[in-house]
Amino acid sequence: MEIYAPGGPKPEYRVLNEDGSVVGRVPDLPEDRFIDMYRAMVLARTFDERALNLQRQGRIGTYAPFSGQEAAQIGSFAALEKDDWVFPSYREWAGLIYHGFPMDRALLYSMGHPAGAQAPPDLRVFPVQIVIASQLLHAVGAGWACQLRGERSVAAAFFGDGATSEGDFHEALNMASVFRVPVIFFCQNNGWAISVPVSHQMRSATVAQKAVAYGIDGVRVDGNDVLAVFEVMHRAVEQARSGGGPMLIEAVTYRLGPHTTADDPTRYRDEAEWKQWREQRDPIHRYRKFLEKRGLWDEEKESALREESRRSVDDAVLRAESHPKADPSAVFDHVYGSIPPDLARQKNDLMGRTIQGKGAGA
Amino acid sequence: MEIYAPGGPKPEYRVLNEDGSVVGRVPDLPEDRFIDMYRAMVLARTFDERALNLQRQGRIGTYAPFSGQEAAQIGSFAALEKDDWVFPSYREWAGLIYHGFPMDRALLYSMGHPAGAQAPPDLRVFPVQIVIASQLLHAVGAGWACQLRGERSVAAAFFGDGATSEGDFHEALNMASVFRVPVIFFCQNNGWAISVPVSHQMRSATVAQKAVAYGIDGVRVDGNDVLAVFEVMHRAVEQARSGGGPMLIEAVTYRLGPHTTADDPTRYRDEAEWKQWREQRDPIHRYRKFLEKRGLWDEEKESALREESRRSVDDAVLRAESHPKADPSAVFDHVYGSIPPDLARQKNDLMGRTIQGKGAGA
Amino acid sequence: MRQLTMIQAVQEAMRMALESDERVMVLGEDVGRNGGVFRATEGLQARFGEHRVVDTPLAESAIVGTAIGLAVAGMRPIAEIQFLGFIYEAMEQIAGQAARVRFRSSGQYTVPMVIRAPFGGGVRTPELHSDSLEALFVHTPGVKVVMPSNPRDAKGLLLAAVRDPDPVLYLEPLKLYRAFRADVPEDWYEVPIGQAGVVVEGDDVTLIGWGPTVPVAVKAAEAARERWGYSCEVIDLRTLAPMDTAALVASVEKTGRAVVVHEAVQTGGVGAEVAARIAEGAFLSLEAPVARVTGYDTPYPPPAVEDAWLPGVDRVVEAVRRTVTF
Amino acid sequence: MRQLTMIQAVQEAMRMALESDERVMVLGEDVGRNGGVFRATEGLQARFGEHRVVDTPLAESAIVGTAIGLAVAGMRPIAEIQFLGFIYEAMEQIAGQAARVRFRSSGQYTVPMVIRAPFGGGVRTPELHSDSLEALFVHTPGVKVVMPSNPRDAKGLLLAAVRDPDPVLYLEPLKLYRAFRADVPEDWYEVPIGQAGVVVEGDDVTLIGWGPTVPVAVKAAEAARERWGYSCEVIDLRTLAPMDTAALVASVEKTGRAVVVHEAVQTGGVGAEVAARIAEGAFLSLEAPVARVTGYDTPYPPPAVEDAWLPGVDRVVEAVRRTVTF
Ligand SMILES: Cc1ncc(C[n+]2csc(CCOP(=O)(O)OP(=O)(O)O)c2C)c(N)n1
Ligand SMILES: Cc1ncc(C[n+]2csc(CCOP(=O)(O)OP(=O)(O)O)c2C)c(N)n1
Ligand SMILES: [Mg+2]
Ligand SMILES: [Mg+2]
Repeated sequence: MEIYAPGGPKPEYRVLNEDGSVVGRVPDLPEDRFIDMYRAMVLARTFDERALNLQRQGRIGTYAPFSGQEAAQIGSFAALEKDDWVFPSYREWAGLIYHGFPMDRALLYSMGHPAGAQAPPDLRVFPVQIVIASQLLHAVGAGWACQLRGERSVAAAFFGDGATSEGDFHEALNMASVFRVPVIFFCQNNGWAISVPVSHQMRSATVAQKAVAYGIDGVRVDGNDVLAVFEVMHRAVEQARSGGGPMLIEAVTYRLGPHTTADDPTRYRDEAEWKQWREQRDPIHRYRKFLEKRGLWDEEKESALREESRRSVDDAVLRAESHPKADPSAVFDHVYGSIPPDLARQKNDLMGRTIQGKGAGA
Repeated sequence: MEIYAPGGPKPEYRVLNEDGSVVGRVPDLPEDRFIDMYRAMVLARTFDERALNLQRQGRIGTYAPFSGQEAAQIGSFAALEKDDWVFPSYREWAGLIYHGFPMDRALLYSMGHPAGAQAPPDLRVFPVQIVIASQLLHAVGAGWACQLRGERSVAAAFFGDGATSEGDFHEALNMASVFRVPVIFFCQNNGWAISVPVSHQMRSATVAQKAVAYGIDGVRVDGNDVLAVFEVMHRAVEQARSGGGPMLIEAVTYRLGPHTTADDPTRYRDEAEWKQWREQRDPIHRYRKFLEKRGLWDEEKESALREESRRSVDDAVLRAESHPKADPSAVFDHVYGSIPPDLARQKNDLMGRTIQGKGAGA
Repeated sequence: MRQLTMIQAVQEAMRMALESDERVMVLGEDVGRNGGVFRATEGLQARFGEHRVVDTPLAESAIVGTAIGLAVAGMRPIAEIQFLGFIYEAMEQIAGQAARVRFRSSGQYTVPMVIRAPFGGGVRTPELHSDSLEALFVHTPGVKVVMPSNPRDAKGLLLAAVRDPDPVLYLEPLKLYRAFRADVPEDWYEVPIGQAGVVVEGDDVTLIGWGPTVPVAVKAAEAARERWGYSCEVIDLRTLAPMDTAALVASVEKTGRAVVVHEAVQTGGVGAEVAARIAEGAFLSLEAPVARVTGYDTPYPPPAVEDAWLPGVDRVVEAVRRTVTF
Repeated sequence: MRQLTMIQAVQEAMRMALESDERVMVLGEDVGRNGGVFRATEGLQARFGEHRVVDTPLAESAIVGTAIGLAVAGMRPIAEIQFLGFIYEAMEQIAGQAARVRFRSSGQYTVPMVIRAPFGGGVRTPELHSDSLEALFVHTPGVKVVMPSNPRDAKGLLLAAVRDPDPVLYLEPLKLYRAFRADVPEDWYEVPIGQAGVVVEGDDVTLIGWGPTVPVAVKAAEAARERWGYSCEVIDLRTLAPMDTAALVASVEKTGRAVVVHEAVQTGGVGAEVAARIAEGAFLSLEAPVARVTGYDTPYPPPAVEDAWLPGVDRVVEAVRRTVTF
């Protein structure tokens, strides 16, 4: 009796080791791309820390920090083009900002402002998804549309380790594999789904091996190694673009912060584990060391960048906070293509009351 | 970069080849068990053919025939005990009848009679499931309950190749693997999900390899070889009973009839394919040859069995057709543990009208 | 004019939609090679190819979820759910996603998609093949819900749905698929979404039905006229969301009485919404409470007992009598 | 008597249920180690162990589907769906399965299970965390739906739900979790499922709410008394299915007027059912149409604009005024 038995995990693909020395093939990129990615990582971290502060000050609402996952996000987005479709989860701000999503809009999202869901018109970025794994199917559909319409674009779905347990994960991968859809399933395995560790989320040793169920390729990459992530994502994008169908990527990373600002990770997470990732596996530190060894980076550039990042984030905060207030009556305008009569009456009702200055609020 | 790549299919586990010669290890069973299984297969085929006839005569409603799948069903049920939990789909009558489900009730099911969903009280057989893949989760729950309550029983879920595309398949296997639930996922890959061939249902070469996604074992067995099926199922049941957790079994078989009596397979299925399975891979023929070679069976026994089977089925038809008519007002009694006042009023309304002899019917 | 059955009208509408716009595609279980389990897509794959008429894997959430992505990225998918009872599997993708894409993105992305699903009782189907679940979607802003009761509307509503900028749930009463033939124009025409139709004019009571209960209401109107000389107006709601409140109110302002008939279970059914709107809009005209004749509050029963459970002509006639003599 | 918040009452009820019956278990996302995202299950895993308070994978259909199997095979699961907005993922298992097991098997198998889910607006949550979806389940015979509006009922209804022989959806208004404390008896007591409660007695108008709108209705009653001297009766429906029609009718027979208040969107909401039942049962007493003050017919809006969208005290007071002066 021959058995399909799960083996142990395969090694993670790596280009750099923890201290930034090269242990694999460095992608063949112009210097400024290397530096761009680093700048994006530092800017993202600056943004993330600032957002946490804003939340503590009550200036924005619930926020899901991504610190620790910058390499996974920026490395993967670096392999996408502007007209590729992006279906992000709520934790993708680092990648999105690098891709061109304005930081002030990212803040508006956490301020509960409808404008926070809108990407600039030159991007094909879907509103961030709250419902775990739902966006994987949309990505399959969008990628399929590109294929049917003869477009070069591919679609990329971003999700976490917890998302792999949902039925929609399975249906999406199966559907994409059957129709050889140009879509990349990019999983950031950050070790946790809120309080549930990945070891309790699944019995399989890796997320990547789930690809076997769909007859497609799966790759496990060190998600804190931005070059390795770029390389793997690049390969998946090329395969998809050239008609080779979907691929599943597992970027092994770690969420250094809480799940969201409403979460207290000390309730479930081991301090030692956290410390190890924080101190020994920080993706920014690792990449900086690589750049320094290449002679592309130094302390001076670093402090200039930090200053510049702070200023960009300051600007974004200012822009977000001076954004026109959301108009409650506008919600009626985006339910249908044109507003039905009964809904128009409801809109009038609300407008009448808000104009009278009588807010509703229980 | 090491890739989790799907390989080609592994060979199906086999004990007998098509002409009944032994090509593997024959399970160590007393003679009468061997014969029992054969009797069950012939009885089941007789039942199935009769049911198709009854449907054509308008004596029963929609019916999903299983001919061709007797070995898969009887081989797998043979490895279960009476107090194991069984969660069948609508096509499991062969296995269920062998397990002790009365044939008249099986017919009542297709007559649209509520009694058709009830198993005898000494069995733990759930009503046959119409919603594809839903029952897999119930099996996980029941198996889990056995584990928690310290019972020896295991649970078995029966489903088709099409069911593997549903999200519930995935969620069930993941859940069962995480909690090491004593449950067996028994898939009859009969080549088709109504008109969709399995090659279009999934890109993976096998169903069995999907086990890899859950870190559990998967086995592909020749589903028309009753001894091979028994052996594989037996092994899975033993593993589950002894705390080793779930297993996925793919029994490769073929539906010789239409999907249901409402289906016309000539619209989508190749005559040659069908012919090959019918003429060269019939599970009953193969097993009979084996028994004959062992000296356990002959023509005389065969005709006695055929006669006896016909008579049992005749009896079942008679019992089903003389079963008391279903009482429409009884539907109100099984919505809740006790009938709420408004529902009782509705029941009275219906009873008032039916007693007056005024049926409703549009 | 040539006469078609409802299933033929549905098929013709899809054929014309596929012809008229290359962004249109049809996807679902068994819709291709097999032509659909009811033959609604008969011949379409042979004519338009495997890429435009697509047999999908058996996964309802995936069918709707990928159709959303297809629609967002420029296609006009017509997705089929084989039976409405299996739409539960796709609830998240419909109610959590399709319905909210426009809203969530403040109009940046839209989902011009049709979801077709047969349903309805009285045809001795297995479990979950007959359930009327329209109320779930009427309670879901962002999706439209339409339901034809005859071949002409079937074609016109489906063509309107295909051109609609929003997700439209198009529900097909399977009992009416081949129940009768009727005149169906050959050219492209649309029955506007959001408008009810007056099927029979009358003065004493308004009967309101949709899909499979429209013929029931019409027969009940005839019976009530024969037995007691009552003049019933019959309204075919046609679009359940957004609902044509004005048509309901106008009729009841004339008749002063209403009976609403649907196969779905009573509690929380669309009948309650209809009754509430009539009361809100025509309270002073109402001479009796709006009566509801519906499925009982149980799961859809097995075939052997379904006839007694369904809202039949007799029950409607009784309700008319009760309402007039209130 | 000691005073508890609603979340403490919920937690206490689960603790007592786990203590009293070893078949009871709690399962869901983050309910174990973390004690639930709202701390509803705080301390339970430490006390009862990993096998009775179980952190599951992130899969709602699996949570409900395995709970069905657990219940059928002798356990008494309390399953948590982290937010009601994610229950769409489990619709099939609830509406297609749990609700029908007893029916399908003519009583041979039953599903004594509780599904807990927080929901409700006004607390600035991300999308789909605030949606009120009770109507979907009120339209699903075979499940019961209860919703506490205060700590005392929270405990009593949950204990009743755990002992109930049927699947009970227990919906927790998250805005009320810590909104106030109230007396909660320490011992085991049950608030009967199926009975509404009169929170405030009055003569002129009946206000009907459930969960988060009960405090709104109470405040509106006070405001209406202060402003115009109206005497409002406030009914807390408590159980939405099966609904306590008798209590509604009795009150409206006295007051002649009713305003129903819920956060769910209006069309197809439970308010329509309440209005229809009142009209059917108390038509001759009604002096005005039953008014509905509800969420508007849009998806639940983003936090920045939700206050204007929610049915607040002012809107209820206006409706009372309109109803009395109709
Ligand atoms: C369908 C659904 N169920 C539950 C939740 C609540 N929830 C939000 S995030 C989360 C954990 C997600 O974990 P993972 O997929 O690993 O992503 P991460 O947050 O780690 O980036 C849960 C359970 C949700 N948003 N959607
Ligand atoms: C959720 C759901 N979707 C669709 C259907 C309609 N349907 C009934 S059987 C079937 C095909 C099932 O194929 P498979 O799982 O291979 O089982 P088989 O019929 O071959 O035994 C379909 C699509 C259903 N019953 N349930
Ligand atoms: Mg995670
Ligand atoms: Mg099959």
